[in-house]
Amino acid sequence: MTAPQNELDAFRADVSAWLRDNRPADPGFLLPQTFMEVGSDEQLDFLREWQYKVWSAGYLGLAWPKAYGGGGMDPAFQSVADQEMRRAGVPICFNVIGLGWAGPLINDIGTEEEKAKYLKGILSGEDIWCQGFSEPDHGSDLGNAQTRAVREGDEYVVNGTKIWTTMGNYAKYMILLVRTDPEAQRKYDGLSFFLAPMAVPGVETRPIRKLTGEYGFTETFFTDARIPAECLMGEEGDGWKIAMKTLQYERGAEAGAAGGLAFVRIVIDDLVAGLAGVRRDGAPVLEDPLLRDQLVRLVMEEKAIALGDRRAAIAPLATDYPLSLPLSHKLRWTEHTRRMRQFAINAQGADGARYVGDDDALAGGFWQRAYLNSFSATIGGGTSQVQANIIAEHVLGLPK
Amino acid sequence: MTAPQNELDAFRADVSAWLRDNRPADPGFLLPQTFMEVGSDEQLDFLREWQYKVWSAGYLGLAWPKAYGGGGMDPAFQSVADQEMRRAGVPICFNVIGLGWAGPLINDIGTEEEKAKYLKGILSGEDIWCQGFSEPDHGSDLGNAQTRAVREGDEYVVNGTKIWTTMGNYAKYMILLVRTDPEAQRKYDGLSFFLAPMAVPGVETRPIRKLTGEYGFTETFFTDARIPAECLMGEEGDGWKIAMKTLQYERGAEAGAAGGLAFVRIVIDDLVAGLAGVRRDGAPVLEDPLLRDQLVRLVMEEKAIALGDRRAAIAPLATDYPLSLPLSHKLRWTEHTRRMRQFAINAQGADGARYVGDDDALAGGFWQRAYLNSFSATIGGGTSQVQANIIAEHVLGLPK
Amino acid sequence: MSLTGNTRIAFSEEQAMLLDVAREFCRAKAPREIVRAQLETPRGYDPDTWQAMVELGWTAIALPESAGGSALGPGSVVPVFEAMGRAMLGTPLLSTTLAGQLLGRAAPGMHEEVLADIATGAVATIAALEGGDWGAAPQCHLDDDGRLVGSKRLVGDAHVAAYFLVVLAVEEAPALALLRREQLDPSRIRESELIDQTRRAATVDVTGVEPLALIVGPAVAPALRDVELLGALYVAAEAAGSAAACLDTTVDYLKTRKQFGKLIGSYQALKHPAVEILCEVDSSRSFVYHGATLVGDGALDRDAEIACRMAKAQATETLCYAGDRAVQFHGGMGFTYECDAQLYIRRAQWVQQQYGDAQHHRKRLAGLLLDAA
Amino acid sequence: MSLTGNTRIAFSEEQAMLLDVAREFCRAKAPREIVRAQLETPRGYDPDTWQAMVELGWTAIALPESAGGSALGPGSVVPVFEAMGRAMLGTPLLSTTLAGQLLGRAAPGMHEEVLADIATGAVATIAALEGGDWGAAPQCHLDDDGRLVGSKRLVGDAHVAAYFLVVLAVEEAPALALLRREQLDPSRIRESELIDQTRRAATVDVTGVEPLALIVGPAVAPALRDVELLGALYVAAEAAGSAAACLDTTVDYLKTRKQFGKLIGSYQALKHPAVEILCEVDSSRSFVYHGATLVGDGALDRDAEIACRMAKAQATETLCYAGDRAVQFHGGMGFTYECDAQLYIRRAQWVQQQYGDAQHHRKRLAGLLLDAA
Repeated sequence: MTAPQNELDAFRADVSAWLRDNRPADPGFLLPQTFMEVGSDEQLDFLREWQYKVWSAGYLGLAWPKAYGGGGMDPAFQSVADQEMRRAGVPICFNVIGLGWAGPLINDIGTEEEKAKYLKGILSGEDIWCQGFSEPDHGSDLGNAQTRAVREGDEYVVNGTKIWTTMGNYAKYMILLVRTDPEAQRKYDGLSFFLAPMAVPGVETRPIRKLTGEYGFTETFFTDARIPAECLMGEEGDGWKIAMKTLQYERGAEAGAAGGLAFVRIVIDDLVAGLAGVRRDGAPVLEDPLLRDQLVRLVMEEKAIALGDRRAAIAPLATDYPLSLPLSHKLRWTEHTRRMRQFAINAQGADGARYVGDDDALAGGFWQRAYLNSFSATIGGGTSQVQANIIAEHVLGLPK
Repeated sequence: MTAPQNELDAFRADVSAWLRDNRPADPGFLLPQTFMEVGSDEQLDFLREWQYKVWSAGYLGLAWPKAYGGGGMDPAFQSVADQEMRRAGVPICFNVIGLGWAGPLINDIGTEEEKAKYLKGILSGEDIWCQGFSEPDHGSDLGNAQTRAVREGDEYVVNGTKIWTTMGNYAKYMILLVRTDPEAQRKYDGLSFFLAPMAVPGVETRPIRKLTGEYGFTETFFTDARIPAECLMGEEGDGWKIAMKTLQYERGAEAGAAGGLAFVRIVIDDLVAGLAGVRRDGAPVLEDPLLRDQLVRLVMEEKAIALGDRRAAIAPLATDYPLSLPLSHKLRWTEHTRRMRQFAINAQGADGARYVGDDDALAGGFWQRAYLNSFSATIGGGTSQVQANIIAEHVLGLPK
Repeated sequence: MSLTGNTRIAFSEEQAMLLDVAREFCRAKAPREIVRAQLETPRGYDPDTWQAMVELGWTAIALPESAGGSALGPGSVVPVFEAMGRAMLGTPLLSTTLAGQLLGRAAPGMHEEVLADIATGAVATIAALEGGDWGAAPQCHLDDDGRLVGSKRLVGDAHVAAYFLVVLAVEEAPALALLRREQLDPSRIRESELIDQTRRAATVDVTGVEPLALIVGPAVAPALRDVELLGALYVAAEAAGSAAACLDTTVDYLKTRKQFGKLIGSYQALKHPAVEILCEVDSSRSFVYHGATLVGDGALDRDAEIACRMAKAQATETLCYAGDRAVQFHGGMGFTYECDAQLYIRRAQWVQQQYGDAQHHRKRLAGLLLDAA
Repeated sequence: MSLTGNTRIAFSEEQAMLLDVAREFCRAKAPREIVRAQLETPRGYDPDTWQAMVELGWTAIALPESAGGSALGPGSVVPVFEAMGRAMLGTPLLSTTLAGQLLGRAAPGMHEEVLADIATGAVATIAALEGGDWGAAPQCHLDDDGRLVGSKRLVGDAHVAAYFLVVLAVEEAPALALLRREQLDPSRIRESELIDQTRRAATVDVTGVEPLALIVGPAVAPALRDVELLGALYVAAEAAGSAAACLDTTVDYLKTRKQFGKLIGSYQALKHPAVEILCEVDSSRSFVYHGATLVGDGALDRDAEIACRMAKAQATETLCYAGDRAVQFHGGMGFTYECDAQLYIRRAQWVQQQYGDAQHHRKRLAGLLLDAA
């Protein structure tokens, strides 16, 4: 870190004070916990306004170039801003595909034109970005993408279907992975990568209703959609390489992301606080010995993951199976999350049967919705079962 | 059932009275809970004497012909005797391979000579029988047995190794599955079945020490061992058929078994009774809410299996997956048993660390030994993992 | 007496026939698309379906003959609930059956006109809860003028109920107030939003209402206890059916969906949990029909109480697990509203709570099993 | 303050070196056949190995310099215990280290000749338990002549201990009696038979023995509590090591054993539990070194207490699960005494009990975490 500590401290105080004064009022409806849960116009409007406010205050895109709406500062400042936003528990900066995927990519390998065209709109929230990688029949097997793009003059004609397009119905641009050469020897070499406009004839989105009853994703259909050839990123056939690069950008400012909260971290403290008023057999549920035992187990799961992140950084304590801690983090966190949220419903007693929209539901039905939403993480990005295979094979060296 | 109920009732009263008067005194050492746990001479002597006594009293082999030491009675009488023995909690009738496997087989398809030679010794306990099916490299894949038998004149010369031979070091006879024709088209057709003597040059046993520290099985080595050809059962090549027949005899008297207790049934009641004196945090452990919750779960597991056995007999309640209840019984019971015994150790507090041979151990270390022994059932006869595959494929119809 | 204790299961030809008829009815009248069409309607069920059920005599199965019922005993409704659970069919049968049981047990021989009304399709419901705690005593009471004071929560099918049985305390003993719908201004019934969209419930404010009849006396407390046990049993029966359907849905998917070139049902990571669910569903059905065998018109004995509680504890956890795995094993598809997995996982949350969760029942089972000796 | 709270882990170069040396020592001096050779001997460990450990200074790591110790703090012994657990090496290091801690904390600055003796290899042990209950108060006391009355159970390494610290009650407060071996007639030490054959413990009858020294006062109770926490931490460290070794043994087998023509490690029914064990071992190590970071020579604070209890709760259950699965996954081989799986599953039962089981610690953690707010 090159930023002087005293400057960072002062900056932290500024952010903290600003957040205190500018925290948005409760909108009266449940806010998305992740960018995959923006399901209504009122949610979108609210979040867009909030992101604009954060950016305007100078707390988003701090490490991006000034010329394109960024702050031109050391990434450490963005990290401080992010920490303070998490601590303050403010809403997310919703334009995550732009802030964390497309933006860093454009900053990294984009042309001057691309930077000028796209970056500022990502930060301000004006230009919503979505992602077109997954396809209905191939799950997360990206290398097998079948959506076709055929060059005709200055355009590519695209046909095919993408699925799990976050905010596909709101997005202006999509990072799009398509097959330009179906004859390529290696299937990976036949893929290309586009910064594609969504407002083009032949691009249609159909909202996918989630098991929560809400929206947040679309299926996106391309029917002879014509995309300007200048939207191609890199060369034809670079698609796989660029997609992998995109997936490797981390949320953290150091890796090039613009920052901002990408998701609301729900921790066991929130649950314990929420249960304070719940009763079982006439006594506070937090005095119930079985529930207490369960809560301690959940605290331990959460703490073990946090401790593992610390231990992974201490070389002599990360021997034996050095890849274990980093490779198992996702599996552990997402499965813990699912278990914890299921428990949270049960602990509420009869009120656990209430749902979002019920005035008497604990925390507005937050936990019930959170449980149902938790499967996006145990399924998306490789199911827990696939994660376990990866760990077994890559960490323990067990046969395929 | 053809036996009149009043005769059965009178018989039950007789058995019950006899058991009350003849229950053996506590020998001062732990008795085997199954026939696979006869690990010491003192255990063997004790059990042999007990079986002889039960047989002499007329409560073993009741349905076998009188001419061969049996009672010549309806099998229902043996069932009554078995029920009363179980109820009285007396020791097992240890010669189980004889009583339940070899004996029924000989009764069923044996010659007059074979019946005259073998059956009475099985009942009296004089002739101990063992089983030579499994081999070290093939687990329970019996069809793949590699132990070779080659006919030379009036003898077969046997070479190979059998494993998990119960009481191999005490047995006089073995039911032995060998390969007589390695060239057979179907591997199953190359197998033959012998009633083989153990006291033959070239047959050696090596006791296998179990994880409990005790004995009960041997590995059995055949090195140019010469077995009289008259010991062949049926024809050469009938081995697989006869072995499968043998495996299908049930413990029950109706299926031809001689009866007697084959194993001590350990149930949750034994555990609850045992825990009555155990304390945790200064109070009876049976008052601990978490332990109570666990105990209820265990009672429910046990009861669900018993109820399932009942329900399986009610056709309209065994639809949908009709094979489910019978095929899952073994998996459920053995896994429940393992969990229950592990729990039993934990519930003892610090004394759970004591073992057999410690005067202060709860029930003489019974539960600790029982837990370790429980794996014979979750591994033997098809591991729990293989059982789950079988159920998935044969009941649910899931692909292999 | 062993802890496993009574393991009786009996199933009469009448019950077998009811099970057959109910399954066939659900297949014909309540295929999944019909059930789904009602999820977001205010009523939550199709009145014609309800009428057909009434005509089949399902609302009368356990009612006394004197009230026009079939007097087959409360266990005979169990096959119907299991079939309905399998079809994920809502309807007010649960509320109505339990209200009928409560009225008949708390005030035997009385209010037969109400029971007769119920037998012919009038919806009735019990207003028991005042908060989220199934173990709490009622605070609802009468003021000096004999008018109710209190508000009842999660009252099932309040939106269509003709009769309400309000649980209250009179001189520290439980009592019941019988109300007719007409006595409640619509503004007093505030619909709840349930996670299980096949169900409806509401908060009902009864303050100031004068009961049509007040039922007090020593029969009320045991009647309430028995009906809570029957509620647990019936919910368990539905849950057992739902869990079986959930398993079928999941197994079908595992047999048809390919990933990485193989049918996903060939992966042990999916097939072994499916076996686990199968075994748990088996246990649920066994407990449920054991309970159906032991409950009768008289006061429920210790064995029946154990059976009902075990059924609920088992079926609750089974459906929660089955629903959770159904979503997970359907992958991206499981994350959609369109996939039936959402129906099961949502119902699981409702089932878990209704008439006490698994821990609630295990706590009481511990007392019954461990403290008796 | 969040419930997750303090998540510090620090690991000094000194500790890293100790871990390296200890692992290497165990590899060289305590390969599995050496450990196995001691399982059924009366002593249970090789005196030369013990002597070598003493010479490496392991008995002195946490003792004060004034007593010839290295004064590296109680956390610095953790890497040694983890390495020993990995090797399944018994020895009286655990008893001796804890007795040294107890004496030093309960009577600071006193009995330094005893500590000096311990530093140079004299075995010491704490006689705490009187029954199976880690939550019980001591009943052992002094008679009017100042002689002990009582019998202590499961006293670790009593068979070779030179010093005994007997926990007793004096005027309802906990106190310690220091005894030398010479004061105990051999007939008073009755060996127990432990399921973990790398361990030794005995029942010690102290009735009629006059203590060499009696330690009373306000320092005793907190010292006892701290040492129980350190005991939990050290046992957890050993368990974490044993569980890691158990995982290695199992994974090796899964990579080499074939069934039905495939390496069994390719079956998800085995590989996924192996991953689960890996994750649990990771958690165990993380808690253990977090605990090692937070414990010091002073009184253990709330964070340290939480860390020690979590370490024990986690490592206990991890080793129980790992040992159980090791036996199962080794199939028939796992059922033999010859297979190392038996070492792990047997140790798991001992570990589970020693210094309180997982539930014992979670109960106390609930108080620390949930009642503080």
